[in-house]
Amino acid sequence: MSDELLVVENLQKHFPITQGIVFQREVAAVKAVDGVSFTVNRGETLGVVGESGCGKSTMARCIARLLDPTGGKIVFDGVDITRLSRAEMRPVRREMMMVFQDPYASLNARKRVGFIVGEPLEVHGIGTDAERKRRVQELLEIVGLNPEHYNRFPHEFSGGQRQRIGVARALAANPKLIICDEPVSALDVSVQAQILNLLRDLQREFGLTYLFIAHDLNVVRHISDRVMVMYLGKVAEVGDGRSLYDDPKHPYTGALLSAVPIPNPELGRRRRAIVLEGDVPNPINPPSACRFHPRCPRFVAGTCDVDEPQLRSFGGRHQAACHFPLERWPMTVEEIRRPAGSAVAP
Amino acid sequence: MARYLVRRLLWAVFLFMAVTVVTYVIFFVTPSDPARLAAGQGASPAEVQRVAERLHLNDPLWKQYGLFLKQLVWQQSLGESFVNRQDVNDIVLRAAPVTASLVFGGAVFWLLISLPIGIISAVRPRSLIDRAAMVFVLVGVSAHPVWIGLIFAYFIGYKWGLTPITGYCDFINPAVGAECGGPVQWAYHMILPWLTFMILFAALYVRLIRANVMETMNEDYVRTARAKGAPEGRVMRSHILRNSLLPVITILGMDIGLALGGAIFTESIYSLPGLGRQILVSYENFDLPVILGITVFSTIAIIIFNLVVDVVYAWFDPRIRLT
Amino acid sequence: MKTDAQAKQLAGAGADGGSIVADGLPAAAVEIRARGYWEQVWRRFRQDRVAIAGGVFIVALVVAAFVGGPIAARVLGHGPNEIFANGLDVTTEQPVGPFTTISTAPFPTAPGTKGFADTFLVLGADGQLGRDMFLRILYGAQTSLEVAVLATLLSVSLGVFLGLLAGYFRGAVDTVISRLTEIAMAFPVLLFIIAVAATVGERLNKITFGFLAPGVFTLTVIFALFGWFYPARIIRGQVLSLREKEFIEAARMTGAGDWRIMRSHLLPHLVAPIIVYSTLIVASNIVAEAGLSFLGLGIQAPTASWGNLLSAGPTYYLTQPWLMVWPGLMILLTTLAFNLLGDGLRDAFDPRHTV
Amino acid sequence: MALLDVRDLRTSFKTDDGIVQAVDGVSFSVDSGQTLGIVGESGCGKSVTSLTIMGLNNPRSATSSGQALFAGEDLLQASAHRLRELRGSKIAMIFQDPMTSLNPVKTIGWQLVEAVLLHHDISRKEARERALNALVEVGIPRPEKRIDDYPHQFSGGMRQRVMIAMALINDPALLIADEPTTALDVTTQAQILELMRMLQEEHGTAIIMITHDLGVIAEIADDVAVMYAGRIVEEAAVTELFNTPRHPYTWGLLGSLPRMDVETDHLVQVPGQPPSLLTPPPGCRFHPRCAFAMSVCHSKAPTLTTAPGSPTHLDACFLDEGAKTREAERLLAGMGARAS
Amino acid sequence: AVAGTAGTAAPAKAQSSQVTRGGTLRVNVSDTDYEYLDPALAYDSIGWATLYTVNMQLLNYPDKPAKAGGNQLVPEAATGFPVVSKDGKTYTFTVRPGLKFSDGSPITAAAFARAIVRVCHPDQGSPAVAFASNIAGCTAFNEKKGNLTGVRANGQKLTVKLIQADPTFVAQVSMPFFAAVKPTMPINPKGVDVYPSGGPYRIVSREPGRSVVLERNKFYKGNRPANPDRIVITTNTDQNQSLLQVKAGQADYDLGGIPAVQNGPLSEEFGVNKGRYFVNPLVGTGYLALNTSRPTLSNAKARQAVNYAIDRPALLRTRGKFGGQRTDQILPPSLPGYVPADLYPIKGANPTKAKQIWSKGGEINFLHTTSAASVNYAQIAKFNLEQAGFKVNLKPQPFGVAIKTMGTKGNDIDIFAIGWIADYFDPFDFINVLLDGTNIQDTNNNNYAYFNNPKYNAAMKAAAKLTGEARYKAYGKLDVDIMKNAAPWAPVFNFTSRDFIGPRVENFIFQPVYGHAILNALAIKK
Ligand SMILES: Nc1ncnc2c1ncn2[C@@H]1O[C@H](COP(=O)(O)OP(=O)(O)OP(=O)(O)O)[C@@H](O)[C@H]1O
Ligand SMILES: Nc1ncnc2c1ncn2[C@@H]1O[C@H](COP(=O)(O)OP(=O)(O)OP(=O)(O)O)[C@@H](O)[C@H]1O
Ligand SMILES: [Mg+2]
Ligand SMILES: [Mg+2]
Repeated sequence: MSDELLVVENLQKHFPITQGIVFQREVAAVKAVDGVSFTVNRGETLGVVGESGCGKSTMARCIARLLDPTGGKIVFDGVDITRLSRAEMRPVRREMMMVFQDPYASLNARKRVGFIVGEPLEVHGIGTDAERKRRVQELLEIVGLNPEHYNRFPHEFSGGQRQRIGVARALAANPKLIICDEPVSALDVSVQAQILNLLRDLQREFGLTYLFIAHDLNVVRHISDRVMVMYLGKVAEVGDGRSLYDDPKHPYTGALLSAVPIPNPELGRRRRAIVLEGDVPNPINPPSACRFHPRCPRFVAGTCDVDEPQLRSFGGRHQAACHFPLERWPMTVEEIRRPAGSAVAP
Repeated sequence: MARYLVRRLLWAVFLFMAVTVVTYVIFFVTPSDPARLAAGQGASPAEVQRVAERLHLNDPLWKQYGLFLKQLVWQQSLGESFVNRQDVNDIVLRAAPVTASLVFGGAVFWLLISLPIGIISAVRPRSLIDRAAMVFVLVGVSAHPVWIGLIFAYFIGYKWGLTPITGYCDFINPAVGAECGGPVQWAYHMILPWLTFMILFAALYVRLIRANVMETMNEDYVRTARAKGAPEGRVMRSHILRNSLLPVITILGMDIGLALGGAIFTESIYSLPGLGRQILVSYENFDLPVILGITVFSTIAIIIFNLVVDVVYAWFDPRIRLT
Repeated sequence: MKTDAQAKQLAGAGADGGSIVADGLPAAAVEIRARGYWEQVWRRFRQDRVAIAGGVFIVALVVAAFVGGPIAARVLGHGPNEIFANGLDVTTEQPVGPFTTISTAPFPTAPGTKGFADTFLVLGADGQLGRDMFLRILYGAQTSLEVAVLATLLSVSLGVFLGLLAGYFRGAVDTVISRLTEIAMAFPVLLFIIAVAATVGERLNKITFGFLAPGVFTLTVIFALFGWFYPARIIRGQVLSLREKEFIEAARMTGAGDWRIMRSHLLPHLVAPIIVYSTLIVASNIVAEAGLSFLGLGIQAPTASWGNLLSAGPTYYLTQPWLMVWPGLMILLTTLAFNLLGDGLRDAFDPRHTV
Repeated sequence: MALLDVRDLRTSFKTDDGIVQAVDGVSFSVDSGQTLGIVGESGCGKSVTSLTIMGLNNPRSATSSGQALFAGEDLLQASAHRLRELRGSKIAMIFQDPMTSLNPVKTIGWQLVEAVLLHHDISRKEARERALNALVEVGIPRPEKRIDDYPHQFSGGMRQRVMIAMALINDPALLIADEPTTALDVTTQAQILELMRMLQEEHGTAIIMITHDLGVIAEIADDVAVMYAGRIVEEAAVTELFNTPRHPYTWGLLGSLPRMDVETDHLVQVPGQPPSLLTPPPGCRFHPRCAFAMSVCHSKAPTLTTAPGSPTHLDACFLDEGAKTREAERLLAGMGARAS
Repeated sequence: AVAGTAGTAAPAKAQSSQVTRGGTLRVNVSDTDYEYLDPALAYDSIGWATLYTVNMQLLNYPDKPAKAGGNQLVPEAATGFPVVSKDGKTYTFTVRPGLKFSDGSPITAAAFARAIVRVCHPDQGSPAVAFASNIAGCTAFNEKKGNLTGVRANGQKLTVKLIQADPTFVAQVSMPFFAAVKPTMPINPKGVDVYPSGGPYRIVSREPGRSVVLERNKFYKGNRPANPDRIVITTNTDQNQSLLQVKAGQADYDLGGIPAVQNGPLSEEFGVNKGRYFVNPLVGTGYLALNTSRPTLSNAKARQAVNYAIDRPALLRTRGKFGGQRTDQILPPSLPGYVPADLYPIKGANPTKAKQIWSKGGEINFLHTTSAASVNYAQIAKFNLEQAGFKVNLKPQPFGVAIKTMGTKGNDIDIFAIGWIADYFDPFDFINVLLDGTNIQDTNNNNYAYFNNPKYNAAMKAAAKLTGEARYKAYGKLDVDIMKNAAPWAPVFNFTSRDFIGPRVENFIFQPVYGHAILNALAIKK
């Protein structure tokens, strides 16, 4: 049994934009995910960050096969699931669950908690009715709810409690991988802390593997072993939490880090490294070569807009896709704007 | 936009074919005797036979349909009535303005009444005014058009003599020697039909407007407008109404498209020589060409109005692009 | 003591990693005692007196029609389809007015009428056949309600099914169903009804399943055939937005199939719009039945329906307006009741409308 | 004298379920050129507070009392007409969701011009000129082109810039920003915060910044008020609040925040959920979730009192001075110990 | 036997010479429209009612009530009745000189020749070919196999040659189909709506589906009345509303009739034939066609039983007051040859007698049309027949469908409720047209009883050849004979026309043959 639970190679997802009168032709595509490769090891948490619209959710839904990938390969637990049919996917679904962003929308408001949490068991035909009920109550207890809540409806719970129900559902069939798509971004700080702690404890107890998506760098840092930064459907940088946060190589990562407000007035107001201009470009027409180049403070004409940078290693598992990686962190504004070795294309 | 129009047009052609073929098939399934009707009750069997031949009634179904299409495409002609040999084009074109008068005038009426009621109801939900208005309008929609028509004609037209009881006057170009004509007489004769039409539709629109306005009132940009210091009237006019009327446009277009196919009851009660009245007469006589003609017309009306709705919608709502 | 322990947990920032999950949350503080969805709906609905009145009226009507009708016939001693020669006034040959006692003799002018019994017409006679208007109204209620309710059931089921398919699968299925909708809208309905009446109508009319009035089945089928697309549109719209909700994705994630998702996850959310829509469409079906009767295509004689009673009325409207008033009023009140009920339900189901 | 002086503000809503006391005796003040941050969890009454000041609550369900003195004039007593005059010209507001706060069927130019014309008797052309300037000021590229665009043609960040332009177009003395960056990406948030800071420097506008993100507070606020369940539990200058937090709830807020500069295994967990304002707990509203709750907390509501030695630092807690400093230090130490 | 006298026409208010000329007469035509105004095509009662005021014919019925000879042909354009050759095959008409069309051009024999040509012309598609088929060459011409040889116009002389002698020819040639038209009037299968005419009025305009406007023909020199200056006819009105209009004086008369049930109240309010409300008999019979080809009714006894079983007064009452006169005979009383006979009970049903005659009962499919009156009519018939031991299935069908169903040989209908109104004033039009079994074809029959009795077939053919009194006598006998012994019908009633005029008008004269008010005689009161 290999260490790698999930291997994603060159994953692509393009949403076609069609046009045509009788026959629909594809005239363009939203390149939501455009060649993402990474691996997740058993028992680890891979955090994924990036600005809104950079393809995090799309990637997650491709991996979960809620969407059919356009290209690339997804190997889960040694099985290539990229092209499995619905029926073939079924057994895989037991192993891979998802926790969603919106604790309100992700629970069916017309169904009782027992049904919601027990659904994976029912769908996969695990256990008898009575066993299932017992299991659900057990799960409720595990996520810190009262087993008596079995017969309640979701709206009788607060956001945090609902998210616990969502977690219980994900746990029900004893999965190996849980994909969390922004599981705490809709929650208040105090409740967010409860859920983050819960996820951590569960991981420890059951040896779970997480693919954890968030746009809050603080949260990702807190929960992840490794962190992947995405930009416009591509991986910009990936590495162990500490090395990535303490020594970012990609200017985009640097920009993200410097944009995060720090709850410390003295510290926060001093540090002002990179403020990005403009918004994330349209993924229908992504910029050529390095997709970050129009916003990049270290942009070098003739290189960044011509050559697409590949991921390269910066020691250990730290990789970044940049022609002119940052030399150190934090750095001054002047340093940022003057990429060293601009002549030396790697 | 051009692409969009082409697509709509292709669909229209398909819809047209589907509807006319269905009409033909139904017509053939029905054991009617148009030749006999055309020849007259006293006609001899031989004469009926001759009429049937002249009208191609003995040809197989596909051949008759082919003839119909050929005529339509090459001569832009819908053929002639079995019963009185009138050009169906003429029949439809003569009746259409009457129905249009009824529908568009009615639409103005029903919007005029449902807009204020709908808005007041939305601004003061469950108030006395809201309740009273709703019940009043619901009474209207719950009653049958014939019933309303008769009661209006009896009281307003006959008892109080405020309006003509029935009849129609041309807006322009009244027939030679016609009793009346011109815009004033036209409107005067249309008052009761419009009122009836208004009652039939007002309830739906009051409801629609009320719901939409209530929904729009809670929108963030309405709060933004208030935060800018805009007075209530302005907020209602510039921010709430425009947005809440968008869905109304869709329904309005659909209703107008459908109603243009003929408002059978209202036209019958008030003797309006429109499409609805005409189609009733044609149904009674199994006058296939006229039935087809009106069906084609109303199909086109529905298609056109759906198109108009889309275009108007796109014009009203910058978020929509027609593709 | 307790304070200390918890303080540690609060301030200790997980130093001991104690199982936070295990000791859970202080339940009393957390539990939000929210009301059930249906309970809330009922609470809101209960406050709406007008809607309640509508509901009560409908229940009363059903009882009057299905229980009261036969009882009244028994008490009065004649049925709703019995023809009375004396139901017509001798001189004007117009139906007699309300509260008239007439002889059951077969010839109004023939000698020897004395030998026959008298019978009482509560609301007078219904028309040139001199039948009992009161009983016909009661029995007509049965027919009209049967048509309206069954047609609603059928068209709404069909519409919900197709709308669900269109909204859920989108793409080709949706296109096909949308096109069907447009064809159905442009369809020459009247011609179709005439054709049906002339061909299979008679056979259809005979289908009663042992309890329906003759002709009810035909109208039900016709109304369903041309009524499904309104609910289908509504449901499709709802499903289109529902299917994007995360809980559908969550269900798919658990491995649930399409049918399971449609049945267990989408359908429960459609209950409210379906109920609301159904009450409203019942009203319009009652009016539609009356409309067809005006064209001679409604329920066939001698079966009474409000539609055919109403359509017979206008010829008397100058002299015996009540012949038009009774059925017209019943239709009006009933559709009004259904509409009010529907409106009330809509408000009750839509929490945004709480003040 | 403070520009805005809010005294004992209370707002309640009539609902089907009973009376919701959304704001329950809130007092604070803000000076020109200063930024007051109001922080608290969802539903604690931040938005209601600001809407009450603006007079934008639905008059048919909301009742308010107290005072909101704006340049000495009580906004709660002002006529509707007077309020309209002030709104948008002297006091402006921006809202959380830039996606829905602009009218989708009007061009942004129209909406900006409307804002000007509502308060100034000038020509449409001049108003448009001003609108253009405002767009330039908030950093919209190619404003002459974009002014005739519709909101949906803008990204979220750009829309929020438009909202700011609209708020500042009449040069208000006070800007109330209700979570202006919550819906935005961090990078865009940084841009917007930067922009607000810049504009404040230029115009000397007073800002009330409402947020639930302590990070944002730390970045931009001069003073902070921490709200919990309709009440202010702590009020202080920003550095004081972060250095010597005095209320257990503030501790919870600070401790439960995952921070990338501090590595922790477990976050501090404030158990439970914020209370329902329909039936708030008696006494101190935080007591059911408070690790330090004493019996007095169950029955008696603490009032805001100044901290010894720091007259501008107020908090509402019965804990004794020693416990407050001790626990605060422990918390900060716990976080600081792991700071890399 | 004809029961009841209420409906028979009392002499109309003496046609006084004091009536005013002038004004506009406003006529409604409820629930229908003109099919054609072209004389070669118009073949419905409202068309004829209108053409009556517009056209000039060789012979015509005068503008008088029946009693005053309104049902007797008199020469109009012709100087007198035609001269008939010995063999009865050649008719010569002389047209009066000095007659003019409404455009001032003269009316000569050519005008009438043109009318016949138009009727026979293959491209005109006239329904009247059947009435002209006896004219030499007409059929051949119509089938494009020859020329119309039988018609010659020479100045004022019109000669018509027939294939065989036909006593009804004069009656047929007096139908509006053969009215004078300009010799230049085109052949047009769609019909010409506005054309110069020779009668008291001319057509000014027609808006199909809406209106027809007539104006007085200033070139008309005849003595027929032409009281209103113009006549504005609105078609497709609603009967109920139209009645309101007539009551209120917004309209003067409704050619489309009045709602059946309003006759009682109207007669009560205005009296019968007293100035506003009129009842007059029509030349028509409402009957139940008893399908002799079907097992149940193949036995004459069963058909007689039906005649005993039905309750004629009750059936009649569904048509409202004065809806008709009960009858048990085929021929209407107003037709020459009619002999009253007491065959079956007409005062009410006699189910006992019916069962006596025919005790086997049987299942009856009863076809009727879907109009409200028909439905009621069928309800009563069903009740009656069931009293007499039959089992009845009602089959309502729209009129167009019903006549197709019934006109097809071998259909499964036993009884068809229908009526017949004469095209021209001769018993032939009832007996031979409706009951001659030798005419039965596969489809399009109007012998709905499928009555095919060789004895009667021969008798009918023989009667048709007779003329004068002998002819009428033969038909009268045949009528009684058929009904008494074979009973292929159950005659129910003879139609009446019930008319109501507005308060503005007077001088109502009923045209007994065409069955409507004479529009040109109606006068607007001062
Ligand atoms: N079904 C779809 N059809 C077309 N485009 C889509 C679809 N789903 C997503 N996209 C586009 O793909 C891009 C990536 O979307 P995605 O939801 O994966 O972003 P994200 O990183 O999850 O953003 P967020 O943080 O807002 O959740 C976006 O530009 C989005 O508009
Ligand atoms: N119109 C209203 N009717 C009834 N209750 C209301 C109304 N508006 C707000 N509330 C209640 O008042 C309380 C405070 O709401 P408010 O919007 O001020 O919270 P907030 O602090 O702004 O939260 P968030 O961070 O989610 O915006 C909430 O419990 C809310 O439910
Ligand atoms: Mg996402
Ligand atoms: Mg808020």
